[in-house]
Amino acid sequence: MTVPTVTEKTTYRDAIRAAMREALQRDERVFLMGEDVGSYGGCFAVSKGLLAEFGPERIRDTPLSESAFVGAGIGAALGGMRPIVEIMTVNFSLLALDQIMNNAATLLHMSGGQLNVPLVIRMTTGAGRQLAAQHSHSLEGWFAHIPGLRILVPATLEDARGMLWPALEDPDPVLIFEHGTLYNTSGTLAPDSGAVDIDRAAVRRAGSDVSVITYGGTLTKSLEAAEILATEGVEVEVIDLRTLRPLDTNAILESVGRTRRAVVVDEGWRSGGISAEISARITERAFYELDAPVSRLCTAEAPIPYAKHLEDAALPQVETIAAAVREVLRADG
Amino acid sequence: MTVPTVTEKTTYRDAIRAAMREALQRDERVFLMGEDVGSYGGCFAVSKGLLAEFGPERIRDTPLSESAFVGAGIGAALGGMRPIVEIMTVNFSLLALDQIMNNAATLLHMSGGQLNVPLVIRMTTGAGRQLAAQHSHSLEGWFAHIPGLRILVPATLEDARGMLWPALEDPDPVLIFEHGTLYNTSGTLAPDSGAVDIDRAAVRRAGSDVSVITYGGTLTKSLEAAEILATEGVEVEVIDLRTLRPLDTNAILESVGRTRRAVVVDEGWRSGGISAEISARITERAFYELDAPVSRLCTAEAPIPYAKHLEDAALPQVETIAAAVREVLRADG
Amino acid sequence: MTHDEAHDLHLLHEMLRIRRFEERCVELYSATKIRGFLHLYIGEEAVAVGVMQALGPEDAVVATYREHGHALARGVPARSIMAEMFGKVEGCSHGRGGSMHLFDASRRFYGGNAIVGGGLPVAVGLALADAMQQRPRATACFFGEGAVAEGEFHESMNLAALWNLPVLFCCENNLYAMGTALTRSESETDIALKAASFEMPAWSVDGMDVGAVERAAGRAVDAIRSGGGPHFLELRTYRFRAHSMYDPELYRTKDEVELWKERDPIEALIGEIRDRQGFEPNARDDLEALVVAEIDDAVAFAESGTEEPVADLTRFVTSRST
Amino acid sequence: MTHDEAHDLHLLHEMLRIRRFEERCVELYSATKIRGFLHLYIGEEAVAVGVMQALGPEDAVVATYREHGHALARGVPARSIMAEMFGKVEGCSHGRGGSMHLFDASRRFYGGNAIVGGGLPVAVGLALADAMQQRPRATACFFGEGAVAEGEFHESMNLAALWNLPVLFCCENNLYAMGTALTRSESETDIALKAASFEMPAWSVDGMDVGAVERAAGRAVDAIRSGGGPHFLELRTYRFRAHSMYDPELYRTKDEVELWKERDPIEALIGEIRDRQGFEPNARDDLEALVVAEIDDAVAFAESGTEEPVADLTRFVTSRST
Ligand SMILES: Cc1ncc(C[n+]2csc(CCOP(=O)(O)OP(=O)(O)O)c2C)c(N)n1
Ligand SMILES: Cc1ncc(C[n+]2csc(CCOP(=O)(O)OP(=O)(O)O)c2C)c(N)n1
Ligand SMILES: [Mg+2]
Ligand SMILES: [Mg+2]
Repeated sequence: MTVPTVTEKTTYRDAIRAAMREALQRDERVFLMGEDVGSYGGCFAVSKGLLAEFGPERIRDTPLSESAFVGAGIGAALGGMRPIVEIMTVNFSLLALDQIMNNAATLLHMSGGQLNVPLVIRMTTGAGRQLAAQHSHSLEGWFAHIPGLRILVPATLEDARGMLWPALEDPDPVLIFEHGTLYNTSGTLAPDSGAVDIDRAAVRRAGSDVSVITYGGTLTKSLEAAEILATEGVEVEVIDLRTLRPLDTNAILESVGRTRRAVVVDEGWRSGGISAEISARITERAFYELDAPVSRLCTAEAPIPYAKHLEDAALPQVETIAAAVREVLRADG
Repeated sequence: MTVPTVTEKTTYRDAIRAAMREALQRDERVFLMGEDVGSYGGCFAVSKGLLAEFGPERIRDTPLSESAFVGAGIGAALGGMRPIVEIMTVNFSLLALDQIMNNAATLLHMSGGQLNVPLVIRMTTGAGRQLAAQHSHSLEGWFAHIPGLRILVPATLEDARGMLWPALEDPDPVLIFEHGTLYNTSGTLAPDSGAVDIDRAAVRRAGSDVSVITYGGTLTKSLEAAEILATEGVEVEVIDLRTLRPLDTNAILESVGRTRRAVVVDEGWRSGGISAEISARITERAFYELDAPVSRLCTAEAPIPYAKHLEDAALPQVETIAAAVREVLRADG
Repeated sequence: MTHDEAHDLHLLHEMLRIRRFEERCVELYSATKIRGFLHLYIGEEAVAVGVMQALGPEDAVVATYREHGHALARGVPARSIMAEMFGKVEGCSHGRGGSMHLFDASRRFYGGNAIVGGGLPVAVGLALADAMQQRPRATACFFGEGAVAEGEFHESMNLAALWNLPVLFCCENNLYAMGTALTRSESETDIALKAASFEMPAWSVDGMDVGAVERAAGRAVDAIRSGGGPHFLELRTYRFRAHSMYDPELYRTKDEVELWKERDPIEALIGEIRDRQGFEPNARDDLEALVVAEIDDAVAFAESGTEEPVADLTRFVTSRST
Repeated sequence: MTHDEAHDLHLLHEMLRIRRFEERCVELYSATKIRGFLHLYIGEEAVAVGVMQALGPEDAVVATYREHGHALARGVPARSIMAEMFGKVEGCSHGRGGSMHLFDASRRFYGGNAIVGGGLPVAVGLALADAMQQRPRATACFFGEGAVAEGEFHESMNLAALWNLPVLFCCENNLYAMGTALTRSESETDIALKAASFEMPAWSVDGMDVGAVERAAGRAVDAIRSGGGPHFLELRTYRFRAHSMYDPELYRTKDEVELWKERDPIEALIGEIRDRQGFEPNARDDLEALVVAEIDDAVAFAESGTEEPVADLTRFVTSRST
């Protein structure tokens, strides 16, 4: 007989599946609906096996009709269910934006508090897989503009596993963005790993010289950049935002208050992206503590090209993150 | 016989109509298409009379199908026409976002420069008329996130009259946002008033103490606030951005470089709005010239309520703009 | 009075409530008590009143921005509707929605949607929730014939039919979408035929005949409740007034409007009662008096209502922002 | 050789070009020369080849992400397609589009759209431009049966029919949208019937029979060119391969695939030629050799292509960013 280990090997994909399975088991109002979540096994194999386990009523393949099935999720939530709607990728969510902004995000306020929409929408986001312009958007920061929504961006196995349940418990609509390059990430997770706090950012690496504020697909890159910089004697603090709306402004200010310098890294286009918001908030609330202007490293303002070298050049990378940090350290206070 | 005056009395609505009429006369490839632009006379009477003058081929009523007729505008532009597509209001543009982002904004780059989309999309934007949550969005700053688009926000009669032609001459897609409260604005315009520069911001009021950076529906309010502040001895410079993408960063920096203080005013929701972008850019490029952190005054982060007092409270107003300016002047450098 | 006679009077009363309520709204709009967009249902009363007869309190209703009639017929109190249009806290949406966004969760009245076509997916979802929870309920979804051109119509019809969901689609075909005549918005102008192409039972009904509407809706709801899946009613009707307060009505002739007014659903029902059973000489006056009293009361209630404190502006943006 | 015989060989050649080209793509994908998503058309060649016969150079084509076949049959050089998939400047989209975004403005080949349904409104607009400029042209728009559920399908069909626009809608009904069988995506599975509900002539055609496709497309394009308005072809076909490189094909049986492979459009045409006219013993080998040479050349061309300078990343974001 072997002694049980405290952690288990898993992947980001499996962690999300485990979270869905748990939710389906725990609450019979929960169901999953979206394109190819059932027979196909999920376009990124996230829901593989769930159809066999829970049947076609609760693992519901939908026709290609993003607006209708997102809207149906809203209606089902109003009707007492707890739907998890999967939009294959953020690129197709544009077709459902009317339902998301004008109904999901609006009904509670507009009805004077009568109509809660306890809906969870999951979707894949991001570039890095040579899928070209129409399949590489990073729009989670853009969605964070919309009042009434909560925007979650799990970057770790713990968050992939632990964000879904609190999202389902939230009486309001929650959008979860899973970066496509993360699904194969593997690591260990406690078998009893459960719900996580979805209100707070996390310090993923402590440091005193500069704060790198990031999330999702650029977290690992930022941590790698921090390792490189450590060999140069620079101690980078890496903040994982985890939730883009509402932003955990206090966590940002706390870190920047100590380091006095900040680089915001995100995979969205630069102009009007979430990084601009973070920069503006830091300026508004910690202007006099800053030793250098807040710097942003984002994706080039272009549709993402297919060719690998161009796609690589378009996105924040370990080297460009490190360079941005060095640049901010050169600025004098 | 009376001596002709150099200017004529007109309204913002009439100025846009005059611009469309001129374009239709000047270039036979130009046509107008949208819901109720013809028989109804335009939902805000902007296109009234054009059907009688140009006929139903060129003043084309469409069914309620925002995605299809915006996409058809893209196709017609590819096919050699110069469509003006009217989306009644920005609130319905969400239904056409896939076409706007994934096709209009993307085709030129994705095709390696082969496919220009010389399309102009006009729409009404903004709140202030008690139309409630689903009819009061101000999303022009949000659209400005999208590479490949040009975003115009005419706030004056000259711009209402003069932005359309250069927009039609632009080989790329241009979105023109007309603030709903401006249509009845009246004033005088030179009868030969023609095309304006769509690359540059404009100083609408010179001042040395603080820069108020704004556009569209909040320009007049900002100018009124400036008048009040002038009586208090404060000289406000008011910048009208005019174009939200590409932003005229130089004009912003030039002004802020002189005044060393800035308040950005816009009617979008605060988080992730265009004001955040402007704040971030000023911080990045003029940090050491600032005497105070850049301040933002935006719309409350809520769906816009119907009740007048609540709607008023949600939006930037003359008094709150003046207050924001006073606040920025109190901050010490 | 027989049961049938009483029921006819009930239908008449309901239609009159809507008619007079909206006439008062026009006055109040001129008096700037009501603002924003105001879309009148006058002429179409038989549709909402007829359909509502088929629904029970457990059923759900999704409507449009032209929904005073639906709200009233559904039982949302005139007081709370009027207060809503006055922008008062006592309004059915706490004064935040106005004319286009009437909500009443306690009566399963889900609005009040001002995006044309935007209510259809929501109705499908409400029905899905009922189906998954095995509740023998129906969701009635109202929309105009203009909405039929929208992609959301198509997607929602397909989803409802494919999944055999308990939705009653009620298309109010009043021949115009703002100024766009049906012939200029649909390649196939037979809306019921179009609906049938989704493999859904679809009937077209005289929407000026409240009895006909009631019977059709009753049959459809019975079928829906017993697992027959979605049903579609094309209700042929006409709006007597402008699209909204700002419509110069350039797109139709006065003659056309007058012709339709001869088919006024209220007068038609009165005529029918008269022919069939005789009509108490004072019956109409009595009803009118009742209605006036109800509306006067509603206006007084709205007038004396309170304004939401500005500090509550961001309350309910999320459930935690209180 | 008669004209008919030569034409049959031409059709065969075209289908073989697509088949072998894509088989080579699979190898190149394994060799990581091609990346991203790769959707194969193998099994469906008769559709693109048949339809293209009806089009002239002045007509336009709008396709999907499964468009190698359409591009090849339209005359986009294999070289520039292969170079595109290698991400080279010499590619038909300068290496920026990859497999899902082939464009060739000189051949009026408008892509290459990877949003299901997203090409339909664009095709309607291209046809509108032709109609407004009184050019007797047609725009062929290809899409899968999965796209039929999308709102953009519905809106585009209606607009084209309402305005009598010269569009040839080509629905490639291969029975699956990724893993979703037609019966689970449409309440009405007769796609041609569904299309007819827009008051548009619609025929369903055996998409495994290139001759049948050619004849149907020819008739439709003739009608379109002479002002007959939009036409719809449901092309019944099957994809022999997985949806993309990442598809475990859990949703269909091997038997089903094998059954359809017996109807391989290439073998079917060869059989037909053989039965009808006799088939030169070496004819197929000759064509295969031609095709191999063309593909070898394309691969060599792609291999020796150049990478776009990184400095050009934002070139053509707008026309002025050069
Ligand atoms: C998506 C969308 N597009 C446009 C509008 C503007 N609009 C409001 S009502 C209307 C006409 C709708 O006609 P119909 O569906 O027939 O309903 P009716 O007004 O006749 O009751 C239009 C175009 C809107 N509210 N939503
Ligand atoms: C709007 C949208 N939703 C989802 C997808 C993901 N997706 C790509 S292809 C596909 C299936 C399309 O099936 P069909 O239209 O039948 O074409 P086929 O692949 O069979 O040729 C899906 C769901 C997409 N590209 N666009
Ligand atoms: Mg109508
Ligand atoms: Mg298919």
